[in-house]
Amino acid sequence: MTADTRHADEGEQVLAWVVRHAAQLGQAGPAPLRRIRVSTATLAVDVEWSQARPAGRDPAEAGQEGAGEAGAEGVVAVTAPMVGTFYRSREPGAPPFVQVGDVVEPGQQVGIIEAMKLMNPVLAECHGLVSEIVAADGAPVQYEDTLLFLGLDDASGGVFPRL
Amino acid sequence: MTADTRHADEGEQVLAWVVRHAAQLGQAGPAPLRRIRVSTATLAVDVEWSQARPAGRDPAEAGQEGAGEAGAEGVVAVTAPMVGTFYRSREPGAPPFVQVGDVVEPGQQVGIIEAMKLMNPVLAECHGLVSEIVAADGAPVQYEDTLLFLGLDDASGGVFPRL
Amino acid sequence: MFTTVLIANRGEIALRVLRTCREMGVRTVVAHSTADRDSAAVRLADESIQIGPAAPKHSYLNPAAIVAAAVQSGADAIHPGYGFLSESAEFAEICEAHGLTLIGPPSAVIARLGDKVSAREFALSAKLPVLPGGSEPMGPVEGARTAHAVGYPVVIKAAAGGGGRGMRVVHDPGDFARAFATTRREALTLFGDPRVYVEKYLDAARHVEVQVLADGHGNVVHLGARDCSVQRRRQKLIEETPPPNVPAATLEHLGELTVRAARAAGYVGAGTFEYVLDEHGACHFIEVNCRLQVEHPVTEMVTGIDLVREQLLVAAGQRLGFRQEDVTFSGVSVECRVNAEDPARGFLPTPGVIETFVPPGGPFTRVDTHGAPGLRVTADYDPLIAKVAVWAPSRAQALARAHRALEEFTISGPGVHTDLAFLREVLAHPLFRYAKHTTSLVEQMMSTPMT
Amino acid sequence: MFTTVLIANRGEIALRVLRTCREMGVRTVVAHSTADRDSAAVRLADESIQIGPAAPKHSYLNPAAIVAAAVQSGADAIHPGYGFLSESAEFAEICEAHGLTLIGPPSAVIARLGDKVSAREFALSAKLPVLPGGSEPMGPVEGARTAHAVGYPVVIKAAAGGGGRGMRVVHDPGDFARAFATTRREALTLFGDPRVYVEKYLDAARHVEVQVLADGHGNVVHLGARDCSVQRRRQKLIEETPPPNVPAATLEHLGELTVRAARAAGYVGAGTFEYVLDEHGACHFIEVNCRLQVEHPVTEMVTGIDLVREQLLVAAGQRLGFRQEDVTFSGVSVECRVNAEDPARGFLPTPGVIETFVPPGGPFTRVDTHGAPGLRVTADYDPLIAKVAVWAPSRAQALARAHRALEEFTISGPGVHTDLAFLREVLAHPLFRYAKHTTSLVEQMMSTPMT
Repeated sequence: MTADTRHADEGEQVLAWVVRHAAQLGQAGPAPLRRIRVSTATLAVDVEWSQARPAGRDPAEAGQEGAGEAGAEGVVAVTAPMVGTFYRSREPGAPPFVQVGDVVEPGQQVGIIEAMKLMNPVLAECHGLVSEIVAADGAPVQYEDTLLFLGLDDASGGVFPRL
Repeated sequence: MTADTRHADEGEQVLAWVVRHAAQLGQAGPAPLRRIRVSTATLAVDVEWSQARPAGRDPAEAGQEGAGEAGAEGVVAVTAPMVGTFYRSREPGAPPFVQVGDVVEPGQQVGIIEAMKLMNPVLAECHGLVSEIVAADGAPVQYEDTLLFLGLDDASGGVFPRL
Repeated sequence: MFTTVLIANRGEIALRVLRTCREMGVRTVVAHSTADRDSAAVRLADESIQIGPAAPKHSYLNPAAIVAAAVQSGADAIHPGYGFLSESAEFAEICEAHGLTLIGPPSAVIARLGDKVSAREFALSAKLPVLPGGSEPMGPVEGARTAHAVGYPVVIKAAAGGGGRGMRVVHDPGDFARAFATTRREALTLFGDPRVYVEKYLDAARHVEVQVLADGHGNVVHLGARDCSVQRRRQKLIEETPPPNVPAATLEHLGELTVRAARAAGYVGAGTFEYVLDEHGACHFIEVNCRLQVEHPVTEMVTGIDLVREQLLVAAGQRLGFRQEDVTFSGVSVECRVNAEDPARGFLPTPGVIETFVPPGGPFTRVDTHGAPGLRVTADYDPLIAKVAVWAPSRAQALARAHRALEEFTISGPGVHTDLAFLREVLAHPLFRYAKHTTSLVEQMMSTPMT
Repeated sequence: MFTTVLIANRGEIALRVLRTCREMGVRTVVAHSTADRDSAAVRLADESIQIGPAAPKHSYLNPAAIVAAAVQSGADAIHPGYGFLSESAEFAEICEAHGLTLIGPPSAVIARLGDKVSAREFALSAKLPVLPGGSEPMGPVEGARTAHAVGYPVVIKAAAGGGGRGMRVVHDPGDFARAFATTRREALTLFGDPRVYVEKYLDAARHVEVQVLADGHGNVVHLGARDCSVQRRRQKLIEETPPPNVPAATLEHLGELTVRAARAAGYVGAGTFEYVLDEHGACHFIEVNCRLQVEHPVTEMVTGIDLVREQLLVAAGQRLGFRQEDVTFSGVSVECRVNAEDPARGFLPTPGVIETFVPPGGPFTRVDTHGAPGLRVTADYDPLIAKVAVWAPSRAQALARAHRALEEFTISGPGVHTDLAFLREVLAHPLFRYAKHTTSLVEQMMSTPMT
């Protein structure tokens, strides 16, 4: 019973927080707020905006199994091939595999996902320009979460800078 | 257990019957067979044809609460104002209240429904010509079952015979 | 055993009764109004008969329609469920006259115990403890005299009342005359019977009731007690068995008293004797319900006895298959009534159409419901959509299970409100959790918002 | 108690485990494949983590994905459900190495009892009766010699097999060599382990199993026996407790034997010892299931014990809250497995999309299901859609109740077939009804159509 009472208090606090921040959250995202989902105990908050740009957790987006499909705007998401921790570089302090603005070739390593101490390389599946890096270094990612976006060569009319 | 075994045998027989007669039943109705529903013990068989002319048990038809609404073809159904036994005449041997071809006036008695020994008159709600008598004399009817059809004066261009 | 039972009810209880009939190999005919023609009970019945329009007066409350349906379908018995005609002595008489077995006590027993005034007289004669007051139907002067004698607060009750309707509590002698007149008028409107009587009113009481089963051969057993103290507008919201925080000796005593009284009344069938328990632990008889109760599942869950099955067996003339000492009670069961109503607007019933309906499941969780996507909730009928009953070895586990089950329950649709969130608040309320609550818990909660 | 439990499974069992966790105030994280992202378990979980694609090999059977999900979500324990990694000693070791509690017996116990060959050796050492045969993994010559010694028919079983897969019955010595080779090849393909052994095969046997619960402090109790003789393709269809038409003394003896053996094995958690009962009433050990069983609800219904709760308590290091003499058994419980499969085509699993899904309800009827309108049934997973478990005071009533519940159940949609009608046929079959059936009942039914 003590546990439940604790839950109730925590619930109250979280609810109060949601009420206070809902408006701010609404403006923070790329589109109107769609859902706020809160769960108590050690706490998980899940905020969703409607029609947000594909960000890995959107069911409609994640529905396309397998990474590397072209988005509407000529960009393609590189998604996590497994659940684990995403690293942008080979080891702490080392330079990242890729940066925004880099051009990558099919098969080029763009990151690492560590699961159970095993370092699994994340490879680009097509030629493209790194337009955005979504997952932070050291962030936990789920299967098919978006890690980064590549701008596609043909879609952008071949204007990639050749660095 | 004996009861159930009996059920099973009866079930078998009924199923065999359905299989044997389904084709015939299909042709017997005004439209393709839609559903056959059988229940055992003292046995109830319910055969339904799709899109059959309104015949009282059709849910879409019965959905129109209150009797006397005009059908698509300028006919109106006189439906049972209560559950009970339908009688076409005041007493056994007496002439029926109405026959096919009769013209009735609003408020004219067209039958009786008996429930718990009480004789409840069934009245026509509008002027019309009795085009079909659906419920048999002495038949059990449910609330809103169609008893008979009236052809409407205006719909048929006033060609009713004035008997 | 009966060949065919006509179920003269709707909603979850029609389904409940139908299920046991099928398990017993009894053919079922569901009598239904036009509003209920697509209900689950109609879909599952062996036969269904449309008996009238949505308005209960012309369908579920219409004895002629129900008897006609029974005759038409060859039913040899009628199960009235609860509410509607289930406690009408007149309907019971009509059934008897038509050679139909009404599943419930004989009409004479209903006539005597169903009327609150004569039930009170019976209780006095059967030596059941009653609250001080006057059991004679009385006029305003005699009423005020009784109120003064027993001391305020008092309650003015319609003799024909029930289900929390037709009663009014008076705290101040100055309000008595008007309240008396209003209750009489209301009684006449609601029940066609202006008789009222006056009784002492208990502010801080628990509502406890005893379930009995009696056969036609003089055998009577009780199936334990239920606590139904969580009420809104005098209608039950949460029921549980055994009553928590009540001494075992008190409950045992109540059980024995009730069995003796039921035997004295010549009771046959399933019935419930209702009592209030004051803060000193003293019991006072209130009324008898001559029918199956909404909350019967909790009794089923702790005893393993199917009450509808027993009703049918006893109505068919069989002897009870067990004695008092054969009835064993195991664990705790709690039922929550999920209603289409808005707690924020005084539990106002809210009509609407249910679009999403996902009832809970899982171990020791029973949901009695006629709910489904597409169900239209109308003002014609009781707002009850579902009963969620759970069982567990202990009360703490049972409350946790009930809370979990309510959390799982998804009901939504245009216009639809439910008391689901409020029920969870009650389950989490310290007074309820520690079983220190009384029948005024809901009022207390509505006046002091929880933090 | 654990703060957070990761549920590394899907379907009805993920939901089942989640419900008890919530009731215990334990946070739930559901690990799911892309195919299950819209499942009820995901919807009800406190948190969910997508661990891989639909193919189990890369999701529910992938230890790295599950451990990563547990670490990522701060889970301190993992519930593996049944199937998938629930009986992998290797996975149990990995969890131990990562400081995660795998809810189940220790890896060493799984390693010893999960392998059929070493389990058979253990059984011999624990003085459990085993069928004549050779428990050593053997070559074709030695196998044929063993078969000849024990007498035909014999069964060739994969050491790593389970769930009815990787076994082949041989009636004629002339078929032995080929069957032996085929089973070895199959064992290598299915389990990556070609070891097989040979055992006497019983044609007319009953499958009876004993549920045990053991804590880490040496306390072991059994929760009675289940009969799982109704099988198709050696997979269970209907389970019940207590086993009907088996002498109480035999069951009591089995219970004692099993408790002694579980204690000897150092068993911790919930587990099941499976036996066959020959026509003379003699018991022979077959295997141990080191996990929760699909059919655990029937045991819960007659004992009132929540097995998942006990699993969590014991895994958290607590002592069992009851002794053998505190466990009481009441009535009869029967479970029917509703599968998306076509009995007319050899119980072929049938993928499809469920459009209409109306599960049964009512008294003493429990439905464990992840089914819902819109559910896509694919070939990736087990075809189990729902388990319908009922309870009643007697077997006859329980069978009637199960029959009624199955009749109520509506499942339909493009491509969807179920075994609902076949299950009802089994319930009505005289051999089953009078409990004269053996594990060959379904075969008998398929070869002789009922009239």
